Amino acid sequence: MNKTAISLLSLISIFFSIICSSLFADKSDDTLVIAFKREITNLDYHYGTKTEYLILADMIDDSLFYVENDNLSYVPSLASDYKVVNDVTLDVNLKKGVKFHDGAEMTADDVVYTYNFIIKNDKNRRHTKLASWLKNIEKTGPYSVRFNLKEPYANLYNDLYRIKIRKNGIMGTEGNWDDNAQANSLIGVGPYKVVSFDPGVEVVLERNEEYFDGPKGKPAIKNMIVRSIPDMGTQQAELMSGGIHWMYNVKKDVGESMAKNDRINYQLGPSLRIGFLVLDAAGFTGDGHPITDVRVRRALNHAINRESIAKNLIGGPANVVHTACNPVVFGCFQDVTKYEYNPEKAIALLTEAGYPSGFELELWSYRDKEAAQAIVSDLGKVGIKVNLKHGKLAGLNKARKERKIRAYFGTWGSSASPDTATISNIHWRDPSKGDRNLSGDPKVNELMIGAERTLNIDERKKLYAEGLKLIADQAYWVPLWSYSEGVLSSQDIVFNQDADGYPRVWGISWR
Amino acid sequence: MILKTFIKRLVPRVLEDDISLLSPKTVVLRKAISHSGFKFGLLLFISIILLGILGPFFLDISPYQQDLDKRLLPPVWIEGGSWDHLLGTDGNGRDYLSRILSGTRISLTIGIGAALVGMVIGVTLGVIAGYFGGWIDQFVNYILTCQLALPGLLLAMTLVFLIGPSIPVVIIVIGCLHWTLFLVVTRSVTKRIAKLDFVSASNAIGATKLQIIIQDILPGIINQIIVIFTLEVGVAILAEASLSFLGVGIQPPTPSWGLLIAEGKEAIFFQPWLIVLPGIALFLLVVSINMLGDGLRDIMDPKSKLE
Amino acid sequence: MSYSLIINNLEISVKSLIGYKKIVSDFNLTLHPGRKLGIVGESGSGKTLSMLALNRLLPSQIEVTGGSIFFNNKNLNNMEKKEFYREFSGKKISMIFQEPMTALNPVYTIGKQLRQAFLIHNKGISKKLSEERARSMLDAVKLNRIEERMRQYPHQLSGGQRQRVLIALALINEPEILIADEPTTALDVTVQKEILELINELCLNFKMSLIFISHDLGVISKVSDEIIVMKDGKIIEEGLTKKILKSPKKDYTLGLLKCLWKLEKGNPSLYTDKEVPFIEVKNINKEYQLPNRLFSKRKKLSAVEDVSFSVFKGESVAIVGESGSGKTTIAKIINGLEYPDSGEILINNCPINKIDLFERARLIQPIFQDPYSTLNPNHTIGYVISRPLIIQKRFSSKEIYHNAIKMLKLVELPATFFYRFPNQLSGGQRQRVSIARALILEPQLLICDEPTSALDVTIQDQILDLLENLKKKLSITIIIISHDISVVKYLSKRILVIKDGKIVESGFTKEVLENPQSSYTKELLSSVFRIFPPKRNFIN
Amino acid sequence: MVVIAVALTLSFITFFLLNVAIDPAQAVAGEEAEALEIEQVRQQYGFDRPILIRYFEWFKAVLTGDLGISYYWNKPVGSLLLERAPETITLALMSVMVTIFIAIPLGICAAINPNSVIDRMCLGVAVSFQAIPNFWLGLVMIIIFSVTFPIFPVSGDKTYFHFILPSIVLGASSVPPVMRLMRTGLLDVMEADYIRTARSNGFFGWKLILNHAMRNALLPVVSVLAVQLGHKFGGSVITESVFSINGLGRLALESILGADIPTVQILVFVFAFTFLILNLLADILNAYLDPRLR
Repeated sequence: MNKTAISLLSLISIFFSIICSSLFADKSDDTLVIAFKREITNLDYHYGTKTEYLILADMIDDSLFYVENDNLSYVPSLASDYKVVNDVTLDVNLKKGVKFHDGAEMTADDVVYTYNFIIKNDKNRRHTKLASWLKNIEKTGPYSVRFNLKEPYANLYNDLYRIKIRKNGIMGTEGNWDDNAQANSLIGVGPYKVVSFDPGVEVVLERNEEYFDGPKGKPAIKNMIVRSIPDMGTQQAELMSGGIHWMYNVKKDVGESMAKNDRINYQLGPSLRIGFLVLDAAGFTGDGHPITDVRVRRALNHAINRESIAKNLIGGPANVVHTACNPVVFGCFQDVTKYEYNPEKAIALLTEAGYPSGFELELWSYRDKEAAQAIVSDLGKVGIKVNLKHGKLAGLNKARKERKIRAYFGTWGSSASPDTATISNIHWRDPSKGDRNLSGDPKVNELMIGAERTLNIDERKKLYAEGLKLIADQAYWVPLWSYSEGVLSSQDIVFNQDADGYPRVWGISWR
Repeated sequence: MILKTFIKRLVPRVLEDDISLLSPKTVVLRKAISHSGFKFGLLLFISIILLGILGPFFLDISPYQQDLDKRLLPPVWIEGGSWDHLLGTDGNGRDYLSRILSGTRISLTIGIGAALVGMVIGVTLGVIAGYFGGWIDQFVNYILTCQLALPGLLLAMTLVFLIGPSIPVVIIVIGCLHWTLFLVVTRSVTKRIAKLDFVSASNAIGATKLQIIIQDILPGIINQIIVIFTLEVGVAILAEASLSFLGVGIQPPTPSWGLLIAEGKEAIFFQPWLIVLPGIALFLLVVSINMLGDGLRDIMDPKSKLE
Repeated sequence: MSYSLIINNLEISVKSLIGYKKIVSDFNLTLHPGRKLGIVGESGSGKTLSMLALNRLLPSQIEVTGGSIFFNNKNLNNMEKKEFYREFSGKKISMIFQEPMTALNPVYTIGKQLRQAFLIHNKGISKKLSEERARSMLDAVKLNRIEERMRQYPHQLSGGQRQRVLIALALINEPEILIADEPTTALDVTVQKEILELINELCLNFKMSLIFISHDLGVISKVSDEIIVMKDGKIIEEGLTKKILKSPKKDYTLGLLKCLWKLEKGNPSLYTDKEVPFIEVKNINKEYQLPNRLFSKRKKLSAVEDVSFSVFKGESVAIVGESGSGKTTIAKIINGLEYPDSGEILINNCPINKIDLFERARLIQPIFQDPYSTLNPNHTIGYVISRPLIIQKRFSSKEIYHNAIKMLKLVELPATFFYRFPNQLSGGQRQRVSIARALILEPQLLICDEPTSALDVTIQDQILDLLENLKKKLSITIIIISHDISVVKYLSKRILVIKDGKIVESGFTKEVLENPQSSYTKELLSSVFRIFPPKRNFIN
Repeated sequence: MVVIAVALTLSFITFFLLNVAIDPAQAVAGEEAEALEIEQVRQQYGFDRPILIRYFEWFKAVLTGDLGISYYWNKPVGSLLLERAPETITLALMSVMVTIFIAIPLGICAAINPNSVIDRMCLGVAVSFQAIPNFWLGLVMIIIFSVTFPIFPVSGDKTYFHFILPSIVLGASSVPPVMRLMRTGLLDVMEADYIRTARSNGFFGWKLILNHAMRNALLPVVSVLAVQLGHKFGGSVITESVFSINGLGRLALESILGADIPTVQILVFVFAFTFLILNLLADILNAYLDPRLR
């Protein structure tokens, strides 16, 4: 009985495998396949914060503003033009004739509905945060709206970029919001329409032929499939065997080796992401640790051979960073104290601080394991015995919240937001509101967060300059390097990398 | 050949007719000598240990010493390799031979440590359940079912996640997940021994339960335990590799083999030695331990005859 | 065709580390059609191996290294494996074995096993015909309710029934020779008799010749015309059964017979003390719970039901019954190794559960049946013997050593055994060691649970003598548990016959044996094959 | 009864561990959330109440058929399970078939020629399979059979064809125990008295093994296969992520890393339950094979 069952099953499986021999998509049927490492589980960007979600949202959705690729500034997208009335009032006029995927025209009603949904959906806190600055929104005409802000907010356009416009009524009505309305199928205004969605597996997209003439431009490729492949090795194998055309987040070594294959292109471009060590200068983990001494923190800055790591491990345009922000973004003042690589000086500083033979330090990290080990090795050379705790982000978050972290190796990507506000907002908050500000210096908080409370560009620049100077002087961080973004693609396609490293995949075209 | 004659000297030659009169230890020793799988496993195991322990003393390169200008050098037999780094370097420019050699110690520490933890748990529960029986046995059985039903790797991940990864944590967590075999075998052997007349005899001469367990039961199960122990060492080493692969194992830069394999993973297409070399080391160690275990099982098994 | 089977100079060896070691040599045998041959010998004498060799069933390390086996002028030794199995196994020569409990495949029905055995030599027979054949065979071995038996699994049958099935299995292809290897040893005496009668009858009906292997001359004498006596792999005597039983030529055969005669005679000199009740057993009951099965409820088995008796100081009392009658459970309860569900046991008027462990150890000691499991294989003999003293913690190590050596002497073992391990000892020596261990605390009561049943006759005899001597020397009380009436007769003054956990008869041994009251005792006695010594006394 | 008790205990242990290990509020709020926001989430989801109370509430909901809503996937856990289960079931069944196809013939081969070259080779295969880490084998298989010789697709789970490589990789890991058991089981059985009876009746060679030895030798193998299958339902994390099969293993992995307590909870419950049910089935199958167990 056993035997027959087994042979029957095997016959069935062979049968199926013959019928469903796999189909590879390519240029001939105008279908592009790209791979993400992370899983897409929800199409609605408002419910996911990861970069992958943003990329997908930029394909399906559109918002009032957009980050322009060339000089990294916010430009109107669904908005035709806008006017800053005063510090807390913004008038926006909408483009006419923009159509949702179902054919309906987008009007001021849709915009008002979307923003009201965002700020009034109390059930979802993560949600309301997207526009925490917004007092209310008024419809001032069929194609114009007015935003009334609670207080001046500098990073306003970033949020206007991030909030995707939803069709009036599609997410339910006030008090009866439906969070999952657009999770599995989405009606947006973006360059691509959703054909099908298999959560965690793939999203199949088709070009929106009615797409308006916006800053994203009209997409060149008709069909696009976004696949989730969690293992990078598997992604490489897929690319080599032609199963996918495009993958990103590829490290230098892998990318360069892959590029030896004629059919594969490797591009290593700039990225907004920077790396840094956050040090517990305030002594949250307990008083008296060497790291609370500014000389020790400066020694740390001197001890790490950032240039070598940036050049050898990260490569491409990656470079040493001296500030707590990426030099290319708005407000990132560069004329601060710079600590060059100088182990002797580091040892001298340590000796001066009373630690001639170094000390032990627990360093947490969660990303870039190679660089973390390189840092450990460099610090070891000046006598700082580092005990590396490389783990998952959730573990680090928890430990940091419990004030158990003395130093950690963090990175910040700013996902396509070219403004110091994005990184400083989260890292220099008041310690009672966030656990990443370990400086213990209220002045830093005052300057860096204060810069968000004004719309005056010069004023903002001045505040950031002061703040960044203070951070560098006191060596609250060890700013490390900017990252680069590696993209592997098939020779069949043309993909242009942008200055912010944000992959605008809707711009891909066949070669 | 020299080894062979040496070993033969160790064992007194016994006339053919006296085989049944040998003491148990001599019988085991003679079986060991005649068991080729066991000998091979032992030889391999000892050489790996020697390499792992003595190797680092002969290398003047520390496994932690990095040189970012000499990253990803291939081994000496591949074009571009140099004699400075026999097995090439890794992504941080550290000497790979040195890392693999010092990885031996770490992998073995974890393997043996975890198997010890598992043994203590499994044997204790097994002896208690097997000897006392009744509701205690039922309770142990319940714990066993719980453990078996639990997806081990997931629990290990959660646990390491919870406590934070370090060598002792990994050892304890892996050990806590690999005691079932000890328990099952110990329990059944204990049950069998507890029924034998000599246990009743010990009972009748007034021996306490503890005395019976220690003097009568434990010596009877020790053979089986040794065998399972060796097998579990192999399992634990692989479990550590899996944990490291998932990113919750040994902490870098400590060079455990599992971690080396995990780190070399992305380079598998282009710098395959990064994953193949520690893979071979892991494979050899596990094979040698398994052969050792299998050999021990044959040797310790009273049923198996002298061949 | 005058001879059906001739074996010439058969030699069997075991492979070992150094080379081959002969275990059977110069084995010659000639079997006439229709004759019945008995092979007798103690364990390890090579009687079974020779027959396994004939049937190509030797274990893997043991090989035939010389000689020839001719069956109707065909040399079976040189024959191709295929031809042998096709032409001979089960077809010309069949074999039945000692252990009916394990000799049937547990996972197939009786009917299927019979049918398959028939089909292997009769290809293309329809299912109906083969079933018919199976039924007729079950009928031939006198099993009742044949239809039901066909559908049953081995574990649902009793030992005797299984042995009948095995005989049916062996005979289903009407072989010319049946080899029976101790077919009754594992059975209870009452069943033993029936099976022997059946074999005798079937040999006549099927016109088979029979080779019957046994260690028991009594059994052999019932079934064989001729006897071969084997010792240490060699035939030492052969001849007609009647002749050998009357006037054996070799000392060894005589020795075998003497043991039987001695037991038959019984022991006239039973030592008795004043009648002080030393141990009283009052209305004890014990139930066991059978382990759970998947689709059935828990079952209870009543092992001892309302048993009461008492034993007087210096007396020896025997508890007799078949396997499963509950006699061992009683022994364990008296020894404190099990607890009764109800009832009580008084020793010197003191309830046994009130006596502390050490005290009890000095009062009662057990001796067990199986010499191979009674000693911890990991301890030296010296440690085994001295351990009771070590546990009592009242003696110096010197005292302990001297005592242990003394004990070795007492049980007639050399002092050099002190450092040996149990696996280096023979069964009889081990049993002596276990007696030494029991006696070192100088207990007042020995409980011997089948002390000799796992031993060869000659060894059995020595151990019984030893016990007898010790009893005289140390004046201890003995409770002896046995299924063997002759052992009981030799060693005990009083007897309790037990069946299904109940005492069915009790009284003085002599009286009970000569004039049994209950039908069960009568049955027990009638199924013992006695060999009476010749009138002229060989022993003094 | 025991099944339910075990599953409950396990779910509680997991619940407890997860809640101690990771701050669920932080997990829900996201990695970039503010402290205030996390506090709000904590109150909104009731994470500030004692663990025991939360566990009982969870349990009560499960009893009424409400498996909860995943924080991480923003979906009812029940529908997540239904979405992911088919892939894992296919993978588990196919890999067990691989195990059976490799291990049982090897075991038989080794057992009928004990201590021969074949036996040693079979053991060698078993030891090798035991010593190769799963992920290693997976990546090597991809290199050989998908990149160098593009026979099989690299990853995905669309057709049965996609499952062939992963099931070989996953199945290989259970070959050693099953093979060993088959071998020792058959060797033990071949020494049993009833085999001697069968041989004396004229059975030999394959007929002897198939008609008399196989069924007895399979008894322990059935139990071990059940255990292996049970573990495959829950333990294919690595294989699923290497071959990017969207099954329960990957769901479990993502959920653990995402601190998605409701999902992990139910998953552990389901894994444990499946395991126990499979064992029960194995017992029943064994009882079918062996009348003594009925």
